[in-house]
Amino acid sequence: MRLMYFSEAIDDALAQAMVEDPNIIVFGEDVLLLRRNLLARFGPARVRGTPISESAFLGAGVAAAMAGLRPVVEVWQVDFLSVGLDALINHAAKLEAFTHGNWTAPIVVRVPCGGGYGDGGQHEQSLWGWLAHIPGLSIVVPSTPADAGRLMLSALRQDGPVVFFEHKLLSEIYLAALGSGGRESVQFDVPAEGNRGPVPDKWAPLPLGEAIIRRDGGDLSLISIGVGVHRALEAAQALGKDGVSAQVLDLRTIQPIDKFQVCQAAAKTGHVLIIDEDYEGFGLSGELAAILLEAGISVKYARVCTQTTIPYAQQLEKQMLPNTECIIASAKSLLVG
Amino acid sequence: MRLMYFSEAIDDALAQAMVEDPNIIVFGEDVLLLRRNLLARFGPARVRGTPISESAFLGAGVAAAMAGLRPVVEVWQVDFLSVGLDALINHAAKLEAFTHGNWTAPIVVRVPCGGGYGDGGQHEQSLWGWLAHIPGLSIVVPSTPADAGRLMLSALRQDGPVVFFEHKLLSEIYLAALGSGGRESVQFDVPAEGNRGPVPDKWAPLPLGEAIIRRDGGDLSLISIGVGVHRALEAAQALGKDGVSAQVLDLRTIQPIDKFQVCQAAAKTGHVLIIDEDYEGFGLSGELAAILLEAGISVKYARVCTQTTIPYAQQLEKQMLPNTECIIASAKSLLVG
Amino acid sequence: MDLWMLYALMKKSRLFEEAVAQLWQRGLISGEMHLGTGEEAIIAGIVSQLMPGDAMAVDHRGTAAFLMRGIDPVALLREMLGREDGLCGGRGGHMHLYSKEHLAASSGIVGAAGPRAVGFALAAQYLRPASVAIAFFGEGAMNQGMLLESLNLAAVWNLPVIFVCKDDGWAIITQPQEAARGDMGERVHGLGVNYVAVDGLDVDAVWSAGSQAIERARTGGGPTFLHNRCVHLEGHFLGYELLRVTRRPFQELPKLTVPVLRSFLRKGGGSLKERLAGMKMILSKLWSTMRDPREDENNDPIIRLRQRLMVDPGRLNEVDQNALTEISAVLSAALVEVTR
Amino acid sequence: MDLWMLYALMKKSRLFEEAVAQLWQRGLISGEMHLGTGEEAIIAGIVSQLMPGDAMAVDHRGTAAFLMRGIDPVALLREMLGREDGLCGGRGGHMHLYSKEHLAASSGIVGAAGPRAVGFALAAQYLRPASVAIAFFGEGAMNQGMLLESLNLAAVWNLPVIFVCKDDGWAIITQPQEAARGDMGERVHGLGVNYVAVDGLDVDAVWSAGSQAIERARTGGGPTFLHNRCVHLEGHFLGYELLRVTRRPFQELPKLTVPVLRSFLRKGGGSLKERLAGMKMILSKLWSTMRDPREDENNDPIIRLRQRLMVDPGRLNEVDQNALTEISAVLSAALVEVTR
Ligand SMILES: Cc1ncc(C[n+]2csc(CCOP(=O)(O)OP(=O)(O)O)c2C)c(N)n1
Ligand SMILES: Cc1ncc(C[n+]2csc(CCOP(=O)(O)OP(=O)(O)O)c2C)c(N)n1
Ligand SMILES: [Mg+2]
Ligand SMILES: [Mg+2]
Repeated sequence: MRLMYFSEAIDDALAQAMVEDPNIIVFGEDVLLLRRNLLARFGPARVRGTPISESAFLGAGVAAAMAGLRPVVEVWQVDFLSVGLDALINHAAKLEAFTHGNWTAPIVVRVPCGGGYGDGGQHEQSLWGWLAHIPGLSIVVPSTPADAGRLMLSALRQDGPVVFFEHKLLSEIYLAALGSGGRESVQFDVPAEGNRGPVPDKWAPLPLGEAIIRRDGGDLSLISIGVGVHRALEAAQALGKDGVSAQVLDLRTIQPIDKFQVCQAAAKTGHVLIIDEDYEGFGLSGELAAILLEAGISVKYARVCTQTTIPYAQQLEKQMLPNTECIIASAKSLLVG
Repeated sequence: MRLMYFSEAIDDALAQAMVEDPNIIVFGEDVLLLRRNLLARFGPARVRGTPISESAFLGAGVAAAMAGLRPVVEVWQVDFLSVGLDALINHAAKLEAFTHGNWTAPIVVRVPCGGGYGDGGQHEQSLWGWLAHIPGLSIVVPSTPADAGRLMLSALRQDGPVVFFEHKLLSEIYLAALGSGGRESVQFDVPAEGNRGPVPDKWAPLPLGEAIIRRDGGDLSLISIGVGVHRALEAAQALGKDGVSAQVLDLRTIQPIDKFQVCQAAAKTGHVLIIDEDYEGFGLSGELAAILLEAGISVKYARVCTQTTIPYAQQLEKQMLPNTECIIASAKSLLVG
Repeated sequence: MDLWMLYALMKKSRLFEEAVAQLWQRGLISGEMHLGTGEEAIIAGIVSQLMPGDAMAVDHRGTAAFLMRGIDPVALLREMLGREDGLCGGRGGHMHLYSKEHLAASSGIVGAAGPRAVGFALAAQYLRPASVAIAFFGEGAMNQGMLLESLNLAAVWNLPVIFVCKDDGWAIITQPQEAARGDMGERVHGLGVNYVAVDGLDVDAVWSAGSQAIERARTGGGPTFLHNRCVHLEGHFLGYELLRVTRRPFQELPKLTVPVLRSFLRKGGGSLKERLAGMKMILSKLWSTMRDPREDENNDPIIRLRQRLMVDPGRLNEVDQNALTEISAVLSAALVEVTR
Repeated sequence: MDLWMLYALMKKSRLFEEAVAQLWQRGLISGEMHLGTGEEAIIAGIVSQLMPGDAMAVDHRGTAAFLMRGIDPVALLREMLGREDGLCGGRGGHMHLYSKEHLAASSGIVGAAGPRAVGFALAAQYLRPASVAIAFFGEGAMNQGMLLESLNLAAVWNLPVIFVCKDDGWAIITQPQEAARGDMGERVHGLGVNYVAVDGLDVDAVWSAGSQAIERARTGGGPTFLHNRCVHLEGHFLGYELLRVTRRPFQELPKLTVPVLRSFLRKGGGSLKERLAGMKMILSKLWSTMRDPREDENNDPIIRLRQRLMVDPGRLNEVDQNALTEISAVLSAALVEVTR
C-alpha cells in the first residue's frame, strides 16, 4: 500500500499500463505540462501536445484507436468537449454498431470535470449523465485515488470508447493549475479521502459497472458518484448523529451502471436520495428513477442535483452544487414526508 | 381552417411571423432550396444560405439574437449539431444565467430529427432528451401540423433559445429531400395525421409546456412525443379492441415539461408506458420516472425507446424504433405484471 | 501507371454504381444515395496506388473508393440492400461502410474524413511505417472547422496524409462562390500543407500527382492536399431535385415553381425588389443546373479515358466486356434471395 | 489619434489589473485569473475607436477591453469579487463578463469570439448600419475550427468584423511552432479575409491599422484581420507555474523537477534516448520562460509609450496621478463591505 493523490494515482496506473502496452499514447493540449512526469519517462513520441483543435485531435484519437493504438486523449475541461463532440458521439460511439461488432475504437478520453473552485458556469460542468445518453460510450467517474487508478486500468482494456472523468476538486494537479495557482490564500472544500488515499502497490483493474457501498445504513440510501459521494458520506455522518442510519452507494461508473446494487440499496431502505453534481433534468437522477420503477421497486425518492448554470460567486456556487446541508435537509424531509 | 402539410404549416406560421417582425431572419445550409418559398416572398436578405460551417453560423445566430435579431437557424439534421454544439450549450443556454437575467439570446434552432426512412445511425437520431439536459434551452417537438405552426410562433416569442425539432417522417419536405428523392417505389410508415392536417387560418401561439391528451382512457397512460404519439395512438386503438382503454398524452414540449398533466395521467390510470424515439438511457423516459417518484405517485412503469444506434437495414430499423407492436406488447405485459 | 488497369477500375465502378442506382430506383435500397459517378478518375488515380497497411477515410460518397480498394463487391452491394451478410451486416448502409482489414471507413458527417485520416496516419507512424492515410472529401467540406483543423494537425505532426478534395462545384445546392472566400491553395498552404491542383477528370494527372504525394508521405515528407475538379453525373444524390427539373422539365418544373410563385405573390413580406432578388436566386440555381456540364462528354472521365485507349479498340472492348461480366456476376450473387 | 488619451486608457487598465492581481492573491477573487497586462496597446488602439452601436466579442482575457470600452469599473471589480451588485450580479466572473448596452460579451471558450463577432456584425448589417464588431482572441485560437470557419463566413457575408489577434507566442504552455504550421497571413487570406500585421506593442501602429480596418468595415468593405504581437507580463494566468519557477527558482524549481526526475529514473518505460528527449522538452519550456521577454522593458507597451510622452513630463505625471486617483477610487468603492 502506498499513499497517493488522486491524479497521481491515475498517472501511476497509466504509467504501469504504458510500460506493458507500447500502443498506449497520450495526447492533448498542454499535456507536456500536465503529464510531464510521463513525458520524462516515456518520451515525446508517446506524450504529445496538440493545438487547440479539439475536433481534429479527438477525431484523430478515435481513428488512431481504430487503427491499432490505444490513445488516451485529454481535453482541458469537459465543458470544452462542446467543440469536438462529433468524434465521440457520431464516430467512436457508433462504430461497433455500424460494423456489427467487427470494429471498435478503444480510446480513453480523459476529462476534468466538476466545480467548487470558482471558475463558474462554462468551466465547472459535470456532464457525465449527458454523455451517458449516447449508446456506445462507457462513462467512468471515480471518487477515490485507488478507484481512479484501477478504473483507468480497466478503461485501457475496454474494446470501445471510455470517457474518464477526473473531478477537479479531487485532483491536486488541476486544482493547482486552475484554481489556486500561485496563492495560498484560498481554500476549497476538497474531500480529504477523495484527494489522497491508499493505493495498491501494483495496479489491478476494477471492472466497470460495479458500484460499492461506502457506508452501510438501514433508513435511507444515498446514491451518488464522484465528489457527491463524499458529500453524501459527510451528510450520512451528520444524519447518524440525529439517529438516521444512511447508506451511501458510490456508482463509480454510470455506463455500465450497476442496476443490481441500485435496486438492492433501494429495496433495503425504501428511501432513495440521489446526489448528482451533474444537471438535474434528463440525466443520471432520472435514469435511476426509471431503473427503480422498471424493477417495480416502490420507494420514496428525492434528488439533490445541480439545478442550472453554476454561478461564479463563491457563496452562490456553493449553494448550487450539491452540498452537505442540502443533502441533510432533503434526507430529513424525505424521511418525514 | 385550412389543410396543410407539416413543414408547410411551420413555414406558413414562420412567414406570418416574418411579416409582423422584420427582425426575423432565416439561415442555414441550403435554405435557398429548403425555404425557397420564403426566399421568393422575403428576399435574400432575410433568407440566407451558409457554408457547411455549423460552429460558425450557429454561433453567429446566437450572437445575432443577442444583438437584436430573431434568427431562425437551420441545421440539416440534429445529428450534425455535434459539430457546432458549443454555441448552444455554452453560450445560448447560459447567457441569461451569466447575466443574471439581463441578456438573452432569442434564437430558434430548427432541426430535422428522427428516423424511419433508411438513413441509419448517424442521421436518424432524436436527441431531444439529450439537449434537454442542458439548463437554459427550450425543447419543442410537435406531432401535428397545427401544433407545429403554433409552437413555431411561440418559439419566436421566447426570450431565450429554443430548439425546434421537426420530425423527418412527418415532414413532406425532408422526406422528399432525403428519403425518397425521385422515386415512387418506396413507402415510409408516415403517420397520416402528423403529416397533414387542419390548421388555423391565422396562426396563434401555443404556449410551451402544455401537454395534450390525444385520446382518453382509464387503464393505462401512454406518454410520448413527436412521431411516438402517433405510434401510441395506433397502439391504443389496437389495445382498445382487446378491451384495454389506453390514454395517450402528447407532451409537445419537454423543456418546459408539463409535470402537472404527466402526474395527472399517471395518477388516473396507475400504469405508465413511455414511448420515446430518443435513446432510452439518461433521457426523457428517465426524467418522467423521476417526476413521478418525486411527486410520490406510485405507478407501474415501462418504456419503449430506442435502445442503441439505429441500424440501416429496413427491418432492423423498424424494430429498433418504437413501433406499434412493441408498444402493444409492453402495454400488455405492464398491465399483467 | 497502367492506364488499362485504371480504366478497368473506373469502368467497373461505373457499372456497379449504375446498378446501385437502378436498385435504389426500384426501392430495394433505402435512404439517401450519393453516387460517385463522375469522380472515378480521382478515386482510381489514388486508390490504385494503395498498399496493404494504407488507410482510407471516406465521406458520404464512398462506394467507388471501397470498390476500387478491392473490398468484396458482393458484400458491398448486400450491405446497401440491408442484408445480414452485407459488409457491415446491414447495419451501416452506403454512408457507413467499413472494412477493418482494409483500414477503410466512411462517414456521413461532412469534414470528418479529415480528423479520421490524421488518426489513421498517426497510427501508421507507430505501427506501419511508410504507410499512408487518404482522406476523400468535397470542396464544401473545406468550410468545416474540423477539416481545417486536421490539415494543420497533420502538418504539425508531419503525418503521411493525402487530403484528396473532389471539387464538383456543388455542396447539395450550394456553390463555392456562395460559401467560400479566398483561394483554396492559399487556404491549404496557410494550414501548412503542400497544395497541388489537379485535373480530376484526367486519371493520368491524378495518378501522377497522387504518386508524388504518396511517395512524399511514405518517406516522411508530410501531408499533401490534392485539389481535383470533377463533375458529379447524378448531382448531389439520386433523385436530386434540380437535376430532375433539368431532365424532366415538364413534369418537375411546375412542382417547384407553382408554390414559389404563389408565395412570391402573397400579401405581406418583402418589397417587390426583395422578392425579385429572391426569385432571381432560385432561377439562377435552376439556370446553373440547366447549363448541365454533364451534357459535355468531356466531363465524363471514363469517356475521356476511352478516347485515349481507342488506340486499341479490341482490347478496350475486351476490358468493357470483362467489366460487364464481372459486375453482372456481382449483381446476381448479391441479389440472390432478394429480387421478387 | 490622441496618444495622451490612449496612454491614459492603458495606464488605468494596468493599474486596475494590478489591483485585481492583488485581490486575487489575497484570495478575494476565486477561480482562474487571466490578466491582459502587456496587451494594453492592442486593446486601447482598437477599443478607443468604437462608437455607440459597435460590438465586442472578447475571450478569457477581457478585462482591459471592458474597462476601456467605458463599462463601469466599479461594477466590473465587484463582479470579480462575486458580488450581487457586480456587472453580472456576480454570476459571470472574470471570464464571463457581459454588458448588453455596450454589446460586449466575453467567453471562456477559445475561439468563440469569432462566431460571436460575426453574429454581432450580422445584426449590425440590419439594425445598426455602419456599426462594426470586434473579435479579440489569441494566436492559439487560430487553430480552433470555429474561429477559422467564422473568418470565412464573415468574408462570404462581407460583414463588418475586425478580427484582432493578440499573439503573445503562448497558449498556456504551448508555443506556435508546436501547434501551427503555415503562415498566418496566408491562412487568413485563404479564408478570404484582409490581413494586416501590426506591432502590438506600439499603440500608434495598432490605432492606425485599426482605424483603416474599422473605416473599411463601416463602409461595407468587409472584414479585416489584425495580427498584433505582444507579451503577456503575467504569463498565461496568475500563478502561472513556468513564470513562478522563473521568478522564484529556489522555492519553485524543486517542486517541478523532483517528481519529473523521479519519474525519469523509474524502471520500465522509454529508452534512455526517449527519456532524454522528454526531459529536453520540459527543460526547453523552462528555458523559453527563463529568457523572460518581460525583462526587456521594450516589451511593455506602457513603458514604450511613456518614452514618447516624456517630451512633456509634467503632463505625463499629471495623467499618471489622475489614473492612480481614479483607480484608487474605484478600488475603495468596489471594496466597501468586502475587505476584512
Ligand atoms: C456536418 C454536416 N453538415 C451538413 C451535412 C449535410 N450534407 C451532406 S452532404 C453535404 C454537401 C457536401 O458537399 P461537398 O463536401 O462538396 O461534397 P459533395 O457532396 O459535393 O461530394 C451536406 C451539406 C452533413 N452530412 N454533415
Ligand atoms: C475550446 C477550448 N479549449 C481549451 C481551452 C483551455 N484554454 C484556455 S486559454 C487557452 C490558451 C489560449 O491561447 P491563446 O488563444 O493564444 O490566448 P492567450 O491565452 O495566449 O491570450 C486554452 C488552451 C478553452 N478554454 N477552450
Ligand atoms: Mg462538392
Ligand atoms: Mg496566446
